[in-house]
Amino acid sequence: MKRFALSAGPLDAIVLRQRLLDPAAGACASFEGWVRDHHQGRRVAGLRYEAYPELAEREGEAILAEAMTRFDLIAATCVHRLGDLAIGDLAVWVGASAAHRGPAFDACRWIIDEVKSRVPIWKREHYADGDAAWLHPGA
Amino acid sequence: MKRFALSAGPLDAIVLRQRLLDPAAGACASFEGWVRDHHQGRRVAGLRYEAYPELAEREGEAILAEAMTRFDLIAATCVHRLGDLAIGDLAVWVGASAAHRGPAFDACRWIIDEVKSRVPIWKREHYADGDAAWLHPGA
Amino acid sequence: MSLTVLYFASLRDAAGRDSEQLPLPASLPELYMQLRERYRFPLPKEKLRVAVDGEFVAWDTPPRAGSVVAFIPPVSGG
Amino acid sequence: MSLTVLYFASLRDAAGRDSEQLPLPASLPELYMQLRERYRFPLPKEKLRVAVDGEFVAWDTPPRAGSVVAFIPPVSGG
Repeated sequence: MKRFALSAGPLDAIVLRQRLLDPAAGACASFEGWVRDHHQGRRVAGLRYEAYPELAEREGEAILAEAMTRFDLIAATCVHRLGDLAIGDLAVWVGASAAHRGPAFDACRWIIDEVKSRVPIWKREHYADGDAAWLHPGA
Repeated sequence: MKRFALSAGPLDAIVLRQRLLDPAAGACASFEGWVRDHHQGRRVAGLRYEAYPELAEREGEAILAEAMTRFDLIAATCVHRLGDLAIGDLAVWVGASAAHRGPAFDACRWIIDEVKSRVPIWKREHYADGDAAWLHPGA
Repeated sequence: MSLTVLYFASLRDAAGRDSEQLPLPASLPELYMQLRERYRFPLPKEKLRVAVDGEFVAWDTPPRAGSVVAFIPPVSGG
Repeated sequence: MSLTVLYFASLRDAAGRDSEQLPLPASLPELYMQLRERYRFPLPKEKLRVAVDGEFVAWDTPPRAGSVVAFIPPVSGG
């Protein structure tokens, strides 16, 4: 089964979590990225995520595969939303299960950090004042 | 509303997660402790959690209140199961939401570490070989 | 002049009861040492914390008549 | 002798299209510099990565006829 996926429709944290269950797992750390109503002082009304799907899936799978080797995990998964999202919507979900909590936390955080830095997905924020902009951090 | 609770019945991660939602929250880190099928090389068949409820609730609330001051959080909550649990059951759930992921992760991990070290809850493991034992780490 | 002692986890198993009324002791360490001898508790005092009326207290807190004392063995929640 | 270029995010907005066929360039940096001038892309090459046929590659990878080239501006998922 693929560990990383892009999703055109709403993410269901409960369904995603099921993938991590295992009798040998004692710990599960998860991260949810939610669409929040502000960014650098501006009111955000909503946003849109776009990806280069072929490359994003390849990079995402590479990150999850690397996580499985770097940390003592039982399972890990990540799904990222695409399309139009409203305030409060779930944008990205990461989960990692392990026998112990240390690797579960470490892997979960490492995965979201890597996804945010490497996977070709872009966010277009729509502001309350009617303006909109693609986010290209560091540009 | 109380931030820390003991629960005699099954925990519902979805219901717990709802408490953390907020339009200003961009990140939610959560931790689940699951009953796993082994401990220090022994096969575990199930376990029982008992607490000194009055003191456990007081300590738990103190931990969550301290987390709200130590980390830049929007909300945090923790619920711990009591009673008899089977392999795979959810034993403890911790969640923390924040504008950004750093404080959400840091707080989530800090809370579970504190709960495990300070809150008067005890685990009795039932082993596959019929033996059973209270766990008193460091004793 | 008595107080109530609560037992949890391995202390309860060893004592064979959840709680009992006992005469007011001279100190909390003395109370624990008496009970440890009576019930063969394996844990030395140094491994325990003590609570009075639902709050952790220092071991040198003077025992009060009518209070509820709990000896807290190392915890294992989570 | 041509290749396909894909545009994403702010590059797509500036180019006004998702993709186009272009003559095979001498190099990937040269291709980007031509397009940057044509479409007024604000991002210098140093801020971008480049992918060929769905895989990140080094900027000095020789362009191949029939391949699909994508210039990847800084990402903002999560």
